Amino acid sequence: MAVATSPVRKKVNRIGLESREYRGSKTTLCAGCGHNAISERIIGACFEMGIEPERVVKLSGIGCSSKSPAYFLGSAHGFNAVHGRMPSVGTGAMLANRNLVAIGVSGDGDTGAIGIGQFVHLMRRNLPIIYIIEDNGCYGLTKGQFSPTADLGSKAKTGVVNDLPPIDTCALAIELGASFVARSFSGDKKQLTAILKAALSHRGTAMLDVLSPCVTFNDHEGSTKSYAYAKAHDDPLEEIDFVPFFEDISIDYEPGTTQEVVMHDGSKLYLKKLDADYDPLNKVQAMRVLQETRSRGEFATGLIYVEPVKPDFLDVLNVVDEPLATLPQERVRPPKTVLDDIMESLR
Amino acid sequence: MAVATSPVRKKVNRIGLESREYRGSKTTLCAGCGHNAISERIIGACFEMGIEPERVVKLSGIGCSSKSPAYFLGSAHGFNAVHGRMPSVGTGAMLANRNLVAIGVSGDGDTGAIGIGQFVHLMRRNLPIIYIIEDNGCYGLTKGQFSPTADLGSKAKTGVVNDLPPIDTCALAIELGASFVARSFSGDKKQLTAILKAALSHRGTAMLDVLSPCVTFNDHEGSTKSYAYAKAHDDPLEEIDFVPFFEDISIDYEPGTTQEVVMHDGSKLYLKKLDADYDPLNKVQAMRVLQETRSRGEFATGLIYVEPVKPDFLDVLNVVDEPLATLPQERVRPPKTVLDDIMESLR
Amino acid sequence: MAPAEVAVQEAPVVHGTGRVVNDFSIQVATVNGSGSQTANLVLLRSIFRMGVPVSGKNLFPSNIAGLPTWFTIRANKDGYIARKKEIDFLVAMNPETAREDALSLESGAAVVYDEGLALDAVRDDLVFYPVPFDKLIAGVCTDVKLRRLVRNMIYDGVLAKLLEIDLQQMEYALQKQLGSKPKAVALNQQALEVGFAYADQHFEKRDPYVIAPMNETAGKILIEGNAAAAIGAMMAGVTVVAWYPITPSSSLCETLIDYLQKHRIDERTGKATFAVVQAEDEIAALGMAVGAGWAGARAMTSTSGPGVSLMGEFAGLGYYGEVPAVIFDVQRVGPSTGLPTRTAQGDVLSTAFLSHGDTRHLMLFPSSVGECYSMAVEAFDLAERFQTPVFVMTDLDLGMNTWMSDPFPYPEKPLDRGKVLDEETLERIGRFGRYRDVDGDGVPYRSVPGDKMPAYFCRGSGHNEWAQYSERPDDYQNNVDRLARKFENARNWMPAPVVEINRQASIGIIAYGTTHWAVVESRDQLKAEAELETSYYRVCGYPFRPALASFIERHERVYVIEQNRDGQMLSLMKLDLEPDLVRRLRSVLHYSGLPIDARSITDSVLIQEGYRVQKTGADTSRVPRQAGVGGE
Amino acid sequence: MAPAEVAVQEAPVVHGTGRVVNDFSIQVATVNGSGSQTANLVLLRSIFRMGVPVSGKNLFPSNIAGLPTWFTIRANKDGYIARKKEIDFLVAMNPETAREDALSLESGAAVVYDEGLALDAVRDDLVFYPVPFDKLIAGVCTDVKLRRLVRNMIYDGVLAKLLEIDLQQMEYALQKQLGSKPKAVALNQQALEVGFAYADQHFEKRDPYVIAPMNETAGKILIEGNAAAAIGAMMAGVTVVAWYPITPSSSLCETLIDYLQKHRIDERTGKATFAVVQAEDEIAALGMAVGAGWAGARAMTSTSGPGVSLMGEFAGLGYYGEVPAVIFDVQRVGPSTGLPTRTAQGDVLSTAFLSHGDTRHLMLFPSSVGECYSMAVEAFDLAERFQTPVFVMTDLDLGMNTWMSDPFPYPEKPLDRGKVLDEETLERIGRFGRYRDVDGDGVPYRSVPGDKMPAYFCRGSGHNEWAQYSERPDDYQNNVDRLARKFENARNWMPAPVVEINRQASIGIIAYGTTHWAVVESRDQLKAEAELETSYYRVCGYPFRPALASFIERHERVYVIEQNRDGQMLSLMKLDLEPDLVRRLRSVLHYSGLPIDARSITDSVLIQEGYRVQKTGADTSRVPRQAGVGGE
Ligand SMILES: Cc1ncc(C[n+]2csc(CCOP(=O)(O)OP(=O)(O)O)c2C)c(N)n1
Ligand SMILES: Cc1ncc(C[n+]2csc(CCOP(=O)(O)OP(=O)(O)O)c2C)c(N)n1
Ligand code: SF4
Ligand code: SF4
Ligand SMILES: [Mg+2]
Ligand SMILES: [Mg+2]
Repeated sequence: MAVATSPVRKKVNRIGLESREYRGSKTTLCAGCGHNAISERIIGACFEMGIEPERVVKLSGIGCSSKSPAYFLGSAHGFNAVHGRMPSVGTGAMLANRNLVAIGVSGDGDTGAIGIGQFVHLMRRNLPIIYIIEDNGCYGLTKGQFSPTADLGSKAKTGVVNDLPPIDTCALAIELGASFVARSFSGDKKQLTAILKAALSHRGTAMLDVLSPCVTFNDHEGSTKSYAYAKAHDDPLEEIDFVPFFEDISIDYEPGTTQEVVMHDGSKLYLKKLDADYDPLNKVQAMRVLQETRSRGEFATGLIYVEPVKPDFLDVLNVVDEPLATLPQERVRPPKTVLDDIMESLR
Repeated sequence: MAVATSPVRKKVNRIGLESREYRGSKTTLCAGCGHNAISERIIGACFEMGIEPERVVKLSGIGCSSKSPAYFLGSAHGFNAVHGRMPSVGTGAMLANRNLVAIGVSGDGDTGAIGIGQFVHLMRRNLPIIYIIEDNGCYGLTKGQFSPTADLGSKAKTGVVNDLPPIDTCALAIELGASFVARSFSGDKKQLTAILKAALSHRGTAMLDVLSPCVTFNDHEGSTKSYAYAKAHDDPLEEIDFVPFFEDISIDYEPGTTQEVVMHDGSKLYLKKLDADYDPLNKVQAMRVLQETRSRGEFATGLIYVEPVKPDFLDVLNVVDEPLATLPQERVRPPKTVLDDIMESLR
Repeated sequence: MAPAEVAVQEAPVVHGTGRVVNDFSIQVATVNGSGSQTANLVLLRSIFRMGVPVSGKNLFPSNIAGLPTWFTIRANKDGYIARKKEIDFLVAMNPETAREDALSLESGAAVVYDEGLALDAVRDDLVFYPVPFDKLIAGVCTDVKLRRLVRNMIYDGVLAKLLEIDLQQMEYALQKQLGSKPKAVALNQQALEVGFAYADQHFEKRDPYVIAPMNETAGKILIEGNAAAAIGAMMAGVTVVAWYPITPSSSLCETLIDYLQKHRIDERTGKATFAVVQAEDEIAALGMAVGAGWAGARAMTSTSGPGVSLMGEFAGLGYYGEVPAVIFDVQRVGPSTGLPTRTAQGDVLSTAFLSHGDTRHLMLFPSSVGECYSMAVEAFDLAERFQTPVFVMTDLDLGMNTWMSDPFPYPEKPLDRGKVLDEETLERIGRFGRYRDVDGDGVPYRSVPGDKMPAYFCRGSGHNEWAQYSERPDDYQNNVDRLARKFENARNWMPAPVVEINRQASIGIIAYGTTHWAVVESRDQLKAEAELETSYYRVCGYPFRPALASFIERHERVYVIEQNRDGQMLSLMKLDLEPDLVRRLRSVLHYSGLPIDARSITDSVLIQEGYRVQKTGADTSRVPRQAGVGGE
Repeated sequence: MAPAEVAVQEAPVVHGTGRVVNDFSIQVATVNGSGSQTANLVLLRSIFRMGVPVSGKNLFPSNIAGLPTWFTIRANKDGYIARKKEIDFLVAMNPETAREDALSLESGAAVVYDEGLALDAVRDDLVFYPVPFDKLIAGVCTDVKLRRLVRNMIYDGVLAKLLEIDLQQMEYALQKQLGSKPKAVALNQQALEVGFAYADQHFEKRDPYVIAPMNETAGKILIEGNAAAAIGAMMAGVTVVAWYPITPSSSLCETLIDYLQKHRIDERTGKATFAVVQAEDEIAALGMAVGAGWAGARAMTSTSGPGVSLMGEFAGLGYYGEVPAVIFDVQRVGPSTGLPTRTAQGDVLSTAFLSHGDTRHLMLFPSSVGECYSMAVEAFDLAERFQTPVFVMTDLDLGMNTWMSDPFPYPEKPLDRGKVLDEETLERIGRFGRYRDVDGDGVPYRSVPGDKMPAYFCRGSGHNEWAQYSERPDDYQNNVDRLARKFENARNWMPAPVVEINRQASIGIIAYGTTHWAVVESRDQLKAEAELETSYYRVCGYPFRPALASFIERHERVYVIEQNRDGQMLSLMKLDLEPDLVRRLRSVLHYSGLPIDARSITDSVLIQEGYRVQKTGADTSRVPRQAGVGGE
């Protein structure tokens, strides 16, 4: 039987683009770095949502995480700013052109340390942006110092012990007024993609804290999460699947359940996926859930809080619908009569 | 009847100092400014507690509030640093000499805007310092622009409307790990003195948000708290005691009750004093109470949260008991043998 | 380091009639927060409206209320409107400083004062006009709270009478000032009349100072430099403004907000064709401007020294990432917090090199409110043309004081958005390389997010012509060499200097910014007092135009006059010029926080020229001894 | 702006024997994150232990793993340890760059490479030594994960054989490197032997390069500049360290933490006589140092360009409030994020004027690891003596590369805590005025919180001698004039320049920092190749010593050699020196991100002196074409 031969049709999305058109340059991050998995999820979510790449701006600070915007959506504009200051650059960009889709990528050091001031104020302004923290508890790019989200008591390769409690960026974001706050894990393809897609359709600040293992430096002996610690304190050690170095960790678990994730160094992360009937509209409950899971040493994952119709910063500023950047001269330079009137008033 | 004439004995405290020895220079702030009342309470509390002025360091950023350290404890050292950076200067000073008593004074602009990053990290470190925010919802010294604690919707003299919700520094401080968090009002002599005295005996960060009216600029027509607004929306207006311009507001109310305070511009503040049996040891409850009072448009006042025995930053760093600043050469320059050994190891 | 400030005494120019007409200065000494602003501006404007050149300078403390403040008006028929050291006519309203204020006057000066201060007991060589302010105001106004506010208008009335200022012009000025509040106008008008009447009935004119109508201000306006810059920014089509309050720059953005809200709301939709954000600090403010500039907006911020110091990192990113942004630096006295309410030109050198690693910046130096306006417009064009941050270096004296000016002309040129890539260009140049020097002028083409042109990745890290990340030595070197070329090319695009060549002069004078006004006067003094002819070169931009070298070449000695300790502009010249030319340069420096005056320049030049100059007191008499503890 | 980089080709010095002994460079090309550090350092140390002068320079990308990296060892019997452009002996381990690496070699060079790369197919004029690394390692080690880590040790073995390096010294070096991990030592030792044996059995020596024992390194140490500075800080008695990680400065504080934890724990109590804080950013880091310095600690921070740009505001506060603090600036390539893993001397000018409003800073310029140590000690003394921030300007080349040095001498002088008020002084001076110039040197006395001496209020706003807030012009001017005097006085306290006057020379050379090493070699080249005699002045501090002017005076032309685009040190000299002297100055600039080499200097000087120089390829061959998109 003869079959009609037609060129193999690649899968395209609703705006007719193939998935590869959402890719970026080849990553220069370590193999197995959680950040790479997140880039993949961003590519996937943008493809599935049919986002026009030329409407996207990718923004970041400085760090391994902040490099990743180069590794997705290669045909979108990007701005790799200075350390910790992505929020202000993103704010400026969105003011210039409110029709853009802003995807900001930061690290836990970039956001939690040098950048926490700008983080606070971006959240407060509810700027329309997807703000992703690729959270590995350390400064990857400068070789493994502790970041403000590092576990209390963990010990870095240099021997320094982290003696300060971690900052919970989700709790802060909610307290400060972000209208979409979620947490996920770089290896949870299903959940992270879903959250990203939701974030892409949210208007306002979507803050995503994505736990993302650093395979090279977040390998802290003596840490409460370390392999050695687990060996000494955990009975069912033999059941643990050792995740080989340099391989992506991927997980998939059900709403309402808790997942133990073994990191590359053998340390464990406990992820508690929010119940299917969890109501993310309730702020007080959201804060309580964060506190409770945290006190159990777990991370709540999922969409923790959302306020779907909060006016975003551009609405608040009552800016015209068109991009300010390209308004024609007639609309931005008042006519001579205006200047004359002003002059008259100064006589 | 002859009476023995002895010189009138001034009242002295437990270390033999008179109250006037806790005074500073003459204030250059506006008459009636809440900040002046706070200075008085600091003088009173230090006197009553018998603090040695020469052990105190007064620290501040920039603003009307930040000027006030010049107006109390004139014989103590002071450092009026740069805008928003009092926390780092205070941290350095305490590291240099852990025996000092640090009293930091900041404004809501100094802390909430430019200084929020350093605020976050100071709270997280639980540095032993009394951190007072003299909170007037505006930038006094630069003539009345909104600060991040300004009411949503209030309108400044320039006509600009504040379109962002206020930051709750108490909630932030608790979330971030400060071990003593309180709120009071500049005119509540009894409560503020009591809180200051408690703070002086606390070891760790004592964060005090003290509402402190700016008589000159926080006089916002159209504000939800303004006189005009109150007139239009509030029936028992005639009962309101109009507080004349340039006069201190002072109040005194019972635990568990709510006090309506009428500000100089006629705007109202609702203060809810925590119950006498309120338990400040419970963090979850503290956050809930803050949220609840806030949602009712009230400010909870009193000692909101305390963790009495949390190790402070100096403990965490395991620093010697003596001031590092004055350790003799023998203790800070290792002997020749140490250098020789190091050299040997590098051959 | 700095020449000591010496000064011969300027004798008041008494005319044949025994009258000094349109050539004296008035100082009003009050307490800040006491509401004298209206009275002072009404006084200023009424003299202005009489056609007499004036300037008004406010010397105020860095707090909000309760400390001494002085407002000085200089009226001068020859158009000299720089600060003058001597006060001819004092209005002493502040009990705390009245004695000192009176003591610092020259013999023969006049003083209007509150009766109760009994200044006539302090010395007897002044002309005294005691006024019972409290008694007079009680008659005007019953509300005690309001009295405080209109009390000052009484001295305007007194002065109107004594100085022969047209009362109608005062009323006009009052109307202008308070027009929107008819009740306030009425009350103040009454106070004015009461003062006039009192002077009329009680005083015999015993001082020589009078204002007589002239025709030197017709058509002119009165405005502060910050407001002028704001109008300029609006006319430049600014779309994104991010700022953080700081004295003396706050009023620039605050006025701008006002104007934008009036004139830049889309009529059809009621929406704004601009976005203004009060940022959380100066780092964020410049970050927002850079983000907006990158995304195609005309973006700006405005600040003063401490803010500039915080902006270093973003300024470097703007330079290296090639992002347009306009930064107004309204300079105040440093170092550090310094004297926040005093004026200086002290940020010139550090701004030129703001940020590590071979960074350089373009700077503009307005001298007048007119140039605050025109250079604001120009700054946005230059920022986009050269794709780099542009600093407009004004100062407190210009920004916050009130100056006369010709009305500002409507911009002739359309907005210059620089080399923004479009389809035509793309076709012409072939492949788009964001950092390719296609035209040989060091300025590459840029695309803008959302414009459908090829995208690129902007970064502060090393990159090649194609905007790809690169650590290659040749890529790095090519790129920074191009940046140096671009900077070099900008030279000829900077606003042209204002040059006045005097063929008889072997001496040249170089100045910039507000120093200009004292120079104008000083050059006349030099000529009048010592027959010293001078040429004049006013720097308007950095990098310098080539004309600078030719100017210096024409003169044996050239005085660079500026308001900082370290001779900062002279330093920039040393870096640029041939040693032969540098040898001709000398410094005249003034850095007390007060605006520079002609006398200081003249004396310094004369001394350096070998003249003997009679020394007078230091320039500090007008500032409180009791400068208390406190401060910003 | 910069002279084009030209170079005559350096012919390998082949001795009569056909052997090039102790005069060549080895380059190991790997991938970062692949664990070649141990092998490279063992190679370096074993040559060093044979008494031959060496240096090791790591050229690495700004990411963590997976990109090309080159480690270059230069062995030189004459002690020239600057970077040399040409590679004589290549170890090609990186498949991605191997072809390019091989192509960039000069004819006759040798290459050890992984068999599979088949480099002998690329060209035929090299000496090829193919090694079957995978096969060899399989014999050593069964654990696949471990193989990756010890694989590199094989090339050390091969080189030991080919270059005649003493295997025992290699074993010693290995022990030194991994002493604490006996299992690792054993495994690596095996790999070493396997490599040696393979070469022994399979290779016939066909290149001229060999290492022969000498006696030039006896007693010396090998160390990185950052570690040396850390030891200096510890010996200076540092008590408060606040820092924020940034390449290339992080290892300074990290090493310091190590040393402090070992040597500065109180024996009796087990507590620390120091406090180290990883701050939230550089602003906070300097803020903490300033707060600690004010409160009497010896306080420091360490950073690189972007951090310095953020520190402007606090640097100005330190200057004006007169607070001691030590800042190490380990310079990298700017502007902005620039090339974070490349070296430069690009922060000199902006640091001198860091912060607005007439601020100035003291700077020290170490050239060697020995000076990193000694100047670290000195910096703390100077900071306290002059009560001001002191910047120690090192760079990536010095800070992160491994250098030979004489062992560091124990400090002779006790700590100089400067003018700290005590009872005796108080009695002598009468009333304490924090900013009074009691001794006429511009340096006032200070008290310290908790010391029971009279307190004062420190502030960045205007103040008088008594540390009271003041806006008075005379107070302001007196104070900043004193600051200028203090700065002027510091001149003679700055570390003395190292000067070598050559009576036959009409040409002088000025350099500073790491540029020194290439200058030493270049001066010999100039003499050897063109009979050009030179004198040499090495700047060690800013402000400059008066000796600088006399040095320039002695010479007709003086070349200022530095590693930045804009001639920053030369610029500072222009500001300081008489135009007559400035005229003699010329620039030699190198700013590719690679450490400067002698050839570049020699050629540039020769060209400027009018010689004709044969041009060679640009200095970029050793850097990847495929520099990808990414980057810090
Ligand atoms: C102003 C400034 N300070 C410091 C640095 C050095 N630096 C680069 S990345 C980084 C930390 C990155 O940590 P994080 O944001 O957590 O990213 P990660 O590498 O872990 O993904 C630091 C401190 C810098 N580039 N700029
Ligand atoms: C870096 C810097 N930016 C801005 C300023 C100007 N400034 C001085 S005080 C102040 C705000 C003060 O507000 P707040 O802290 O609330 O104090 P308040 O005067 O209200 O007591 C500002 C913006 C400054 N001094 N330094
Ligand atoms: S160092 Fe860590 S964070 Fe950076 S790329 Fe490697 S794995 Fe990722
Ligand atoms: S302006 Fe406001 S905050 Fe400042 S002193 Fe006056 S009342 Fe107080
Ligand atoms: Mg991280
Ligand atoms: Mg305030």
